[in-house]
Amino acid sequence: MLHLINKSPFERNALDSCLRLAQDSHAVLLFEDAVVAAMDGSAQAECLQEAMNRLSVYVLGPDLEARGLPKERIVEGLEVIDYDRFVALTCEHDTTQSWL
Amino acid sequence: MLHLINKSPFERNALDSCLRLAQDSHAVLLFEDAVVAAMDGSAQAECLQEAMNRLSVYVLGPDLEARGLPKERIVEGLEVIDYDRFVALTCEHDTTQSWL
Amino acid sequence: MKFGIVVNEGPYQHQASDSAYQFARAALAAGHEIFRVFFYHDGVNNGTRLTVPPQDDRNIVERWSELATENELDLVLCVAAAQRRGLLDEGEAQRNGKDADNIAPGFRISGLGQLIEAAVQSDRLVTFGD
Amino acid sequence: MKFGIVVNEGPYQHQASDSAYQFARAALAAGHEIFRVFFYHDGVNNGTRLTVPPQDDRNIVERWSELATENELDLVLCVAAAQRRGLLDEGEAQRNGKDADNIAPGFRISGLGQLIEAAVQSDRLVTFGD
Amino acid sequence: MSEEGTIKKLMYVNRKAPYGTIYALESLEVVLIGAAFDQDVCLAFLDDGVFQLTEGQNTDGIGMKNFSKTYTALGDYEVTRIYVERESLEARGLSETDLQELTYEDEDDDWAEKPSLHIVGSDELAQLMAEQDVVFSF
Amino acid sequence: MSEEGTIKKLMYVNRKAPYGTIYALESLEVVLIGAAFDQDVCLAFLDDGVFQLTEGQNTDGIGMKNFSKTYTALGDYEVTRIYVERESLEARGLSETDLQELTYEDEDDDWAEKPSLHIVGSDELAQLMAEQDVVFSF
Repeated sequence: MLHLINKSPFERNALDSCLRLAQDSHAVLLFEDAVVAAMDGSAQAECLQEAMNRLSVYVLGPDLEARGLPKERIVEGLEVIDYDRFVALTCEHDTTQSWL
Repeated sequence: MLHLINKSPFERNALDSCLRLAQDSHAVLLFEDAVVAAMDGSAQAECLQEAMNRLSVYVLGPDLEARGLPKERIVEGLEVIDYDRFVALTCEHDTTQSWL
Repeated sequence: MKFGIVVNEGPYQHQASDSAYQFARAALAAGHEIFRVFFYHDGVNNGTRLTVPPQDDRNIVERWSELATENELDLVLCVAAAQRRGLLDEGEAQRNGKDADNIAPGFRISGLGQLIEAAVQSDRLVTFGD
Repeated sequence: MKFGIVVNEGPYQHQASDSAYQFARAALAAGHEIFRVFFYHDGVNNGTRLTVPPQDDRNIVERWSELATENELDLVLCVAAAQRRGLLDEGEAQRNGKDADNIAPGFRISGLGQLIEAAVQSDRLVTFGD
Repeated sequence: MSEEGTIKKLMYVNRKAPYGTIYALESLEVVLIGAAFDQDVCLAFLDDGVFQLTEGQNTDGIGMKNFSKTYTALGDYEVTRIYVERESLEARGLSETDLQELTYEDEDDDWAEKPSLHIVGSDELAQLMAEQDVVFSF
Repeated sequence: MSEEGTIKKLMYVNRKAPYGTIYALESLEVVLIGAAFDQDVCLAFLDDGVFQLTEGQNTDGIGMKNFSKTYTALGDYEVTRIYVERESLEARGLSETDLQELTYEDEDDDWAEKPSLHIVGSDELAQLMAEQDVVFSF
């Protein structure tokens, strides 16, 4: 399953709830305002790193760039993707769940 | 100052931020989805009780009733008010701040 | 007291417009004056006369129109926010080459200066939103 | 792959409609089929032809209309959500005694069954919202 | 009404409190329409979505339509699997007794009335979610 | 344009990230219009609002209008007091060097260029908020 998160974890509980209920080996894509979760050294970084031990976590590059967040500053191991890869990810996973 | 909170503290950071920045003796009104913060025995109750030591905290009755939350079950000392009192509170305080 | 009221979300999707309406009614009932209700962001969607809500539900737009008529309320939609979202009065429609308009009775379209003016002229500004 | 896309928020206020559009374009460019784009909740507001966005900004509604024409996309506004929020086509306007309609080219209004059908018939359903 | 005989597992995920936003009501509208499609349907209530199911909702004071009784009619629409996350209830100071009773009549068991509401832990809910073909998010 | 000479303390409070929602852009539109009213204006950026001020925003990939350069023009509109909460920055892995430089020319000091952006702690921000006559929330 591919989990879509579009909300900042500083503002809402969507990422928290997703991580509570996502199964090992599921994938998570951070996009829209959720890309702020990717910043290294943030209060959310540790939680994200822990999640990356059991889940594949991606972040949408165009949304990072819009918010002025440089790729060099994000949590190590996070994969930055574009819209083409976003589409490909939805193909690779049978089901997509949006955490609105 | 009267602080208006209309978001559930389980979903968003509005109440948190408000409590971080509200000065002693300010007032806080919980309404709309924020009334769920009023439930006794919830994970937010302790934080609310602490806030009540230095702030006046009110909760809008009509919004409690809509969500099926009985007045007998809310945190002790919280004042349940109606729309008339809501208007009166905005008069008693020089400024109203909405934490959207 | 003289109140300014700001509504930042559209009808039905969020409770903001409902809460603002209940607040406005209570304020009027208590003898207060409402200097202006300013609709900003998606709040401009409260001003469309094309809504057809279910028969067993409240009609949010009509309720505002009626409250405005009964109490001579000034209901203002922000023009910039309204244009983005497709809320037009007859003049705006003509100026922009549109073949229809959709503003409801009792509402008018004006600039953001009306919001600042409401903030400065009112004793209290109360904002309802998401 | 056959995609169903759901858009739950209106234009400009949230990024949902923008993200859905970028996703749809990328999917089409990769040779995938889009079975339907279903607009629900405030998402129905994407279907108004009365928007006049600033000249230096994107025109969200027009972009959807053009994408639909170029790719024979099926853009559906939920009728119940649309009625609540004031989105009408000519037929709906007549049936409900309204003097104007506001639906944009390339969009049609239909029932919620179209959402379930999109979920069942598509290989993937992807939802964009608040 | 299912086309080409496709039967999918559909889950409606409800995470928002009622009335503050319209998602609860419009989710219910999808569920009712969707019931005609003969799919394998279940509902999940978690996070603030658990407040949608509370007993005794009264919207007179806010002037909005009270749609809470519709949940009790879901059984008539053959929506018989409704899951509520225990952890979400507990964090909000609620328990099962605060929720409406939701039941259905089992046609395979002489129309015996059975509970359709099930309180499940996060682990079980996670398992159920992972099995779905389609997830509707509200 | 101030009427009857009223001068109020107005604060614009920005708590949301840019682009995910329109609040940042439409807040800026109010600030620019409001500048003509000769009121005592300041801006506060806290919570995810601090992301509105980051340097190097590039919206080409999302097809939206990049309005970040408008913040640097605020000085020309005599908006000279912009407060950013330090605690919000730190929690998000940001520091002052990640933000755009915002300045104004001080007409009372031979048009010397001065910083309009001030990083303040929660205590100071709380104090500033408490002094306002009107708070606009975005």
